[in-house]
Amino acid sequence: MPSIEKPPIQHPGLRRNSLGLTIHDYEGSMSTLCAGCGHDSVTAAIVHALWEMETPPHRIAKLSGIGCSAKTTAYFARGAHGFNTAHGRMATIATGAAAANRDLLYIGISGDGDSLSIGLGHLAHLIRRNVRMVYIIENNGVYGLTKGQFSPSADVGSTTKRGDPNQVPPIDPMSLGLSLGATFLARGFSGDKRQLVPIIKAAAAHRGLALIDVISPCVTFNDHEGSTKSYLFTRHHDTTATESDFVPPAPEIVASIPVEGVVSVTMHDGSVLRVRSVPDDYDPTDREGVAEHLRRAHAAGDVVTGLLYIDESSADLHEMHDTTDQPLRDIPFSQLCPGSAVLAGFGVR
Amino acid sequence: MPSIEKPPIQHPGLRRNSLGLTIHDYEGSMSTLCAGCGHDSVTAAIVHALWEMETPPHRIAKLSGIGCSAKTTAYFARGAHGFNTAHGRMATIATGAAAANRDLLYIGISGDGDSLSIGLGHLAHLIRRNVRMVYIIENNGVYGLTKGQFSPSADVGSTTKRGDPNQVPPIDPMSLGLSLGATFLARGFSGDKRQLVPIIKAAAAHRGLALIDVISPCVTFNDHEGSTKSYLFTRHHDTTATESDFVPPAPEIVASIPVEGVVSVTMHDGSVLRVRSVPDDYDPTDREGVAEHLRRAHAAGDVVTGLLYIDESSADLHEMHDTTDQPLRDIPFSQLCPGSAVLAGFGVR
Amino acid sequence: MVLERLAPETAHRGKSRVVDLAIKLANVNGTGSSSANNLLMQAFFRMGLPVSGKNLFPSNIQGLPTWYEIRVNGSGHTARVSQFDLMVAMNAQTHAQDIREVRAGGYVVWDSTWPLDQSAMRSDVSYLGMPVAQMCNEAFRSPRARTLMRNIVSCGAVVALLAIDLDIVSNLLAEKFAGKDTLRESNQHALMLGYEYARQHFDCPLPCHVHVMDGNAGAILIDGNTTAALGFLYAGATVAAWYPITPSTSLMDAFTQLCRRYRRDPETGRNSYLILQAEDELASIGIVIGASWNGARAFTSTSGPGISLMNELIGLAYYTETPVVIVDVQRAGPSTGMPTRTQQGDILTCAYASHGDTKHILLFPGDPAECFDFAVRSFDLAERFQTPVMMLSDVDIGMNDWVIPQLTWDDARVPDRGRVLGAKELEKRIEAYDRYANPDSDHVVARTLPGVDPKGAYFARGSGHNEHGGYTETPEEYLEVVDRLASKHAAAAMRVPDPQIESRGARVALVTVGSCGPAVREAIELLDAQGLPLDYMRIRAFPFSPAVQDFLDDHDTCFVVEQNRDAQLRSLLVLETAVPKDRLRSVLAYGGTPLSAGEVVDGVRAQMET
Amino acid sequence: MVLERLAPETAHRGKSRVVDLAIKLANVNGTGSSSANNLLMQAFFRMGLPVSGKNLFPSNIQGLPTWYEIRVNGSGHTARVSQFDLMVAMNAQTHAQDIREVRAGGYVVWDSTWPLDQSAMRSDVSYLGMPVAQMCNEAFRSPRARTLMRNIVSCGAVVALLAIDLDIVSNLLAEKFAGKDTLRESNQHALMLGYEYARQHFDCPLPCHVHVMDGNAGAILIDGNTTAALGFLYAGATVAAWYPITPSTSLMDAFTQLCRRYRRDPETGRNSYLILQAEDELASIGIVIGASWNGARAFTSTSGPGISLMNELIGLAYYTETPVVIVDVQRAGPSTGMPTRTQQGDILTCAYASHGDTKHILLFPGDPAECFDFAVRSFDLAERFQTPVMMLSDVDIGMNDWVIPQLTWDDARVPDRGRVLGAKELEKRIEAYDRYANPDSDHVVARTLPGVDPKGAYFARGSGHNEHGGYTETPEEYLEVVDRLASKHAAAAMRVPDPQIESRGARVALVTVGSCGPAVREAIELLDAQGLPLDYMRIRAFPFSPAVQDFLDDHDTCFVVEQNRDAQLRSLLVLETAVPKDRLRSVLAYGGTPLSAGEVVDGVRAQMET
Ligand SMILES: Cc1ncc(C[n+]2csc(CCOP(=O)(O)OP(=O)(O)O)c2C)c(N)n1
Ligand SMILES: Cc1ncc(C[n+]2csc(CCOP(=O)(O)OP(=O)(O)O)c2C)c(N)n1
Ligand code: SF4
Ligand code: SF4
Ligand SMILES: [Mg+2]
Ligand SMILES: [Mg+2]
Repeated sequence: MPSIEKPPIQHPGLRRNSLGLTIHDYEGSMSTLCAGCGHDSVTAAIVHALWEMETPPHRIAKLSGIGCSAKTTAYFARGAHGFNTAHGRMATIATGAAAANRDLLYIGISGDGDSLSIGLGHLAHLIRRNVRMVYIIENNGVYGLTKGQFSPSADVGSTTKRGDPNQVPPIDPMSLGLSLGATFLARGFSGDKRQLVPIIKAAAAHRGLALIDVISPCVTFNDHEGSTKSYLFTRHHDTTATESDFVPPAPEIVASIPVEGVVSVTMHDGSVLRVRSVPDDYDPTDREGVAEHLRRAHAAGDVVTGLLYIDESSADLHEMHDTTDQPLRDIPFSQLCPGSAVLAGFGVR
Repeated sequence: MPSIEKPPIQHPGLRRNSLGLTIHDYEGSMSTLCAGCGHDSVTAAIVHALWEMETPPHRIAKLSGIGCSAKTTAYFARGAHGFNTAHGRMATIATGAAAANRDLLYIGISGDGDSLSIGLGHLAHLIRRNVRMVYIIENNGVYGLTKGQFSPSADVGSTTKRGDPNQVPPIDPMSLGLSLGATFLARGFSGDKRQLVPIIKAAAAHRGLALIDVISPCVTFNDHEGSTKSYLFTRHHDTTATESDFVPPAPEIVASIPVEGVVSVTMHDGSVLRVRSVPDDYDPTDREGVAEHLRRAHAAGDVVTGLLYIDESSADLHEMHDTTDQPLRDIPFSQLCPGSAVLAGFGVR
Repeated sequence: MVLERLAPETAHRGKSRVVDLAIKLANVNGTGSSSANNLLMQAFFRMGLPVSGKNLFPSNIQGLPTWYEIRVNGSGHTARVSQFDLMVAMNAQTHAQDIREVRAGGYVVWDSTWPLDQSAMRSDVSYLGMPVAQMCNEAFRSPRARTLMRNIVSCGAVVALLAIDLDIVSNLLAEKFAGKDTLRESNQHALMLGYEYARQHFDCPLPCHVHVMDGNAGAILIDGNTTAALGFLYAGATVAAWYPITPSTSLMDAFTQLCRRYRRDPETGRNSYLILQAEDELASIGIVIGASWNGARAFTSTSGPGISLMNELIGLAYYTETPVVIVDVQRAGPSTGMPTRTQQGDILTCAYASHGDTKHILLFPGDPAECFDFAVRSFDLAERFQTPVMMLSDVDIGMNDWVIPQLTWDDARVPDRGRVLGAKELEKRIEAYDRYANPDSDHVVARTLPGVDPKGAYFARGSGHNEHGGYTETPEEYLEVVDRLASKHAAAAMRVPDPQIESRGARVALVTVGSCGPAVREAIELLDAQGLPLDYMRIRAFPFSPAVQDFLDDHDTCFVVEQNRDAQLRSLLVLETAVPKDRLRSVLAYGGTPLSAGEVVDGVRAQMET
Repeated sequence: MVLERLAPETAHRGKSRVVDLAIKLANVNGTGSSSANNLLMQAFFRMGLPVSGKNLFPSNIQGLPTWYEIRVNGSGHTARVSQFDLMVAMNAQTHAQDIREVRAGGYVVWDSTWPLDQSAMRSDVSYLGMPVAQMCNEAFRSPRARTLMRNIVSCGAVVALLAIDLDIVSNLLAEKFAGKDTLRESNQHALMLGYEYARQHFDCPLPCHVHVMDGNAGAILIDGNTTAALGFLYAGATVAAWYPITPSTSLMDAFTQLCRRYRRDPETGRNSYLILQAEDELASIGIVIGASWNGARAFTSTSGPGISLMNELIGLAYYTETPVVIVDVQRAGPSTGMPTRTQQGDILTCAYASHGDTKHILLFPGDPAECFDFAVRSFDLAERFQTPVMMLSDVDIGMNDWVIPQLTWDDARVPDRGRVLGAKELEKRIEAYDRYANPDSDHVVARTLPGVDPKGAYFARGSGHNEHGGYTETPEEYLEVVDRLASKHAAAAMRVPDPQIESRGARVALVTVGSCGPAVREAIELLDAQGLPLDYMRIRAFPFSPAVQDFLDDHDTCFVVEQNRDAQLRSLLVLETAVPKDRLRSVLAYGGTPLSAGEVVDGVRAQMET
């Protein structure tokens, strides 16, 4: 079938947010991913969350590595700067970007190969530095762009299309994050936008690195029977740890989740995150408890989704380094250069 | 003080092992590390263990990256091949070496910078592949060779000599290993050779990757008050999880630890490891339990030592790949080359 | 055999008695077009026609434009051309561009299910509309078949239009779907649908048609990544490490398939190989270094970005004198660049890879046959010289199908494992073993392997070392080793493959490398016809063998034809031979498509005229 | 001022009225010798004597031999020499080697607490034994002081032997230990112990002594890593990322100290900088790219292995046109090599870093003054040309103390931030913003920063892109961008620092780079005295400014003097200028020690004679 360009005309009746922007204003260029690719659903959730959050598109910076997932950055927020960097290095470039300007919303999109294979070291150190950004792993258990090799998130026993089973134990970004001191951990499923949107909004408000692992099936290379990252498998094994609702720092507060059994976390920017735990005893602010829950669930073959862990109290990169409120890149030269008098004082004379 | 070369004369009265070798035969060249450096004590423990294990020196291969710790490989087993590779890459080179010849004893020595900073990704994937080798991290919380910068194992609040505190959460190789499916995890202290020697022996017999984290103080840059990797701190906070004794696969079995409350693990090569748990409930074969114990101890500021976790049942690199018993590098060319007849069958014609 | 024309772009193809035909198939990727493309390629091949296929595919999995260009040429010229006799324009999105590439008087087959955009129309080409989608919708039930079969239907039309042997095509289908009768039948049905439609509606065959020839005796059709994998299999490689990257992935895929077939003990089912998908390219090269140090033949394959990442460890292998073999299937840079497009853009990077003073051995195969040959020889060279050897292929050689002579193997061949002291030599040794002392005339010192004998032990290190292998910061000791490394590299010039030279005693020559060969040789014929006789040299290795220097000395001017912006091969020749700079001029074409003779002719003439 | 001698090695120093003195102090590292070495350096400097200190230290923390060489030369020649007037031989392990390096007629001070190995003795030097260890054991109680003070005791003896101004030395101690009276007193005591011992037991001063001069007016003593850090401070760098590596660590240490002092808001205590110790060099360069893309001035400093690891991302910065500044303090390669030894061995690697077609701007400072200047200019160049700029210093410049003119700063100076469209320009813009279209005469296109205005948004990518910034695999679109990148690099030739040229109209010249400058200029004096007049050019940047080409054109032969095996600067000149190859010859010295005039003289003469 000949491919067709998406018509640029906007639907006239679309709702506008307080900036006067419709949801289309948060879209990007037309996706070139395979029809049905989970990544496109993640894009849709991001677009939705950004529109609801009413973020001015140009105050967003989008970053990614290389992979099918990395292409996602082109498909939302066309009014934002984007940087499609190199395979596995997005975390480092995002760190530098965040260092230069602490005031933008950074959204990093990565793949399981990009983040857990070639980029694992950088992801680990990004977590430790608690760089304030939303970091989404579009996790499909394979290398999509290079045509279906196992990635490090492939489960033991999951098979390739040809039926070869994976033997190497997987890396779970959530457990990894917990062991490295991550301050926001969530898992979603590309097929469940209702759950994903509030998670993304909470992540954007988080004071530090918000890591979201989204199971995002690769229909072309890893959606067969035998794969544990397929739509079917994920639907059957998805157990929700928490349901979250996100309340922006606005005069009126509308909560869509009933108040009993709810943990409320006030975010850095004053917004309120309400998390309802689905298993009775689940507390997303108890690192030990979360770790245990994840381990037991993994052993049982469950894929736990929801906002899994949150810590709004730890310092982020800028707080650790005690940098000025003014973004570094905006400080005028006159305040940076000590001037001739000071210079005359250097060297042994 | 002028430095002096160590006299090459061997003490005549030294005991010989069944190969007729004395402990000096397992030594290497003279150390060029600082007097009092923890790494030299680790060397001594390795020398001792190798001598007791009666490994022919030339059946050992020693590998390291770059750092003060990396130099250690030169200081033991002078009769073994050694490879001082590049900073952070030892895990990869060891993997290749182990692939080529499954029959040698591989001993990798690394530093906390080498393994947890630049080499973190490789270490993680080495663990996943369960490459059969002994991997020792000489962990001093700093970069020794480059003069005292914090390494990723530095604890929050630990200070530099000048008093600046570290703010970034540390990486604990033991928790990391657990989350990545490691099959042998132990922690020692360079100041406690009695504990370290049997651990090294068990590691050498292990069927897969044996990761040993040795707290090994850097007397020059990180042994001050305020450092949590100093001799003093480690002595005060060391809590032993297990005591181990290692019994080689020999006709007579001599166990130096009383038999009550002991877990015995039969190693790959038939030898027996006996582990006595010091906290009553500690079971080094229960992954979940170990993870919990480590977390709680870390939160309490304790440094847990001993053989922490062992799993003798998982496949190692060669088993996963189902390679021949004969080392790959020894297979004659005639068995590798399919010959002219087969070649004629390729290509469309 | 000289063609009756001036330049390929201006000649009116198809009129000559010698078959010279170029067709292009425009599609959307992920819709199954490649099997139809292959069908045509193989049919031409079986008809005994010299043929080549150039696959221009996007760096994406599904939904973007993709093209396949087939050239059939009775004189054996298989380089790309840029004007086509027949365009099978199945992607409406690229119609305008596709129609521009048809030669005047040429033909366009299009899917008349939908109307054709009039603005793209040209008056000097003929339009052959066929309602492909509609035909498939009528003939097939499943949506999948309706999409996939379109390619076969249009293939059927091409068979009729070009007078391709229908039996051959049907046989090919039968072979491909052996044992899968329903599939075979539906494909055959689709083929005939297109075939019959064309016969009924168009003037078949077109003037530019083909006929059976005898050009492919003893030849096969194969791509260079597959032959390279075969070469490594035959060289006895037992360890391979890689990280997926286009366009080298198919090399390791092929090696994996071959090992599964030929390296699994039929009795025990155990493997005499270990292929590791590494976590990144730094790990791939590390694994190869470790395995080689330990005595296995080990290699990795990658492309540009991977080479950049391997830089540090390539220096380690160089300085510790560890043999390693690296294949770089070059793609268009810089950075991520165009991963599915071809260039020879990593020549300088590879020649001097890593910081500090380093020089490496490079092999430049020119076609899939040489990919096989050089893959085998790369290990002999790496082990003889105990140093990295990099084989630089490219997208065009690695991933496109070429007609080459059937591969052969001499069963008496034994690998050159270089100077290695075994247990016997070590046991009876009295003097101490010094890793870097007592070089042979190639400046190579015997190495030892771990685990063999206590007397062989040494300590390999990337830090400054003396001839005993001991750590040193003493200038003289350091110099002794690095100077020998330079001599060793120079000595390799006598052992690497000689250039391919075709000389008629001209004063001016074209010098080239890799996949540029066919286009350059065709250009020489064309320029000869224009009264400009030229000699030919294709460089096949670095360091440059004496034959390279001799050839340069023998010519007043050499045009160095290569596919990169910065004249990298010319740079290497300038630096590493004695030729005066002004005798080397550049013809560069680096847009990412395989080279055409026209680009070479134009490049040379532009410079001859100034 | 011409010295009365033929070559530095053969002259009898100390006899001339012009001071020319070389002393060497041999010690064990980690025993506190560096403060005594500095004391002597600074005393010479304060006496108004041109002086240089070369620290030859091991890649290790404690217990290995370490040397410090001081040259004092009234004519201002501060290059290293290889023969010494006075050897302070405090390390018994290296006595034999140290005594070999004393010139005939020279002196050896040694610690007579232990006997001297007779086999090392030479009859043509004088031995001045002083029981240093014994004196310290008697004078001091703590073991630490007993070790540390030995250096000060021997320093005291040197003061007496060379007639160094005792008051100056005492004042230096007083300044150093201001507020720490006990320390000052014990040091002063140790100094006087050695001083008095020498006066009583030796013929003080020796014939080769010094006297006050007026050579250092307006000058300071400082190392290049410190001045580079100052340069980055003054350039307004706010983000820095690094991974520790010798010999670049002290640069970032200095920058950190400076920022703590000058970039902390005195009221809020908040910082206007962010320095990140990265997890590795791949991360360092990534952080710098991210920060620069986002509008901050950001840099990293590293050495050879780090450059290798940065290769991939350097290509990303080049192709996305992101300004980045990288300092490479070069050390002896290949691989880990000799981390504390000097070379200019990364020139080629840096010029063409990364796979594919890439070319970078390089700056080659020749002393700490230029480290400051070029650090500032590196940002102006990087931002004007939106590309990586690499400053290639080396161990000798970076870590040794040099006498340079006091640093100055023009308070009117404003940084050149290059073409950046701000909010105002973007708001009133009607046409769409195209990231890579509409270049200026330098072939640079205006960039925009994230967060400024929706109209400025674009998508940066390392994959093939057209002038709009859109993804492309179309040859013409791809070529447009990469060809402009080549033109942009060429245009930078007009903006980079010109070479330093000293011409007397000779036909033959010495061309050099970096820290080789002083030795080459001294060699020119020496060769001139031998009747061989030579011109001088020190290259300070790549691409080469027109002045480089002019100079090469004006000379029949240029000897390119550099410290690497493979003649890397010469190679770059061959490739990137029009000079015929045979007019460039090489003088190479690459054992890792700072260059001496003798090596240059010998190298030139060896080639003149053949
Ligand atoms: C240095 C380098 N090595 C290899 C590649 C090839 N490559 C591109 S994408 C990719 C893997 C992508 O997998 P993942 O991150 O899981 O993303 P997905 O395509 O599955 O969304 C690889 C290996 C590259 N671009 N760069
Ligand atoms: C690529 C590279 N970057 C940096 C260095 C410099 N370097 C040498 S050792 C080292 C850190 C060593 O720390 P660690 O591994 O903890 O070992 P330790 O010295 O503390 O035993 C560094 C950064 C290097 N050799 N190579
Ligand atoms: S290959 Fe897989 S991951 Fe890539 S676009 Fe297609 S479905 Fe998505
Ligand atoms: S610096 Fe520290 S780690 Fe290095 S040798 Fe000295 S004490 Fe050991
Ligand atoms: Mg993936
Ligand atoms: Mg350390």
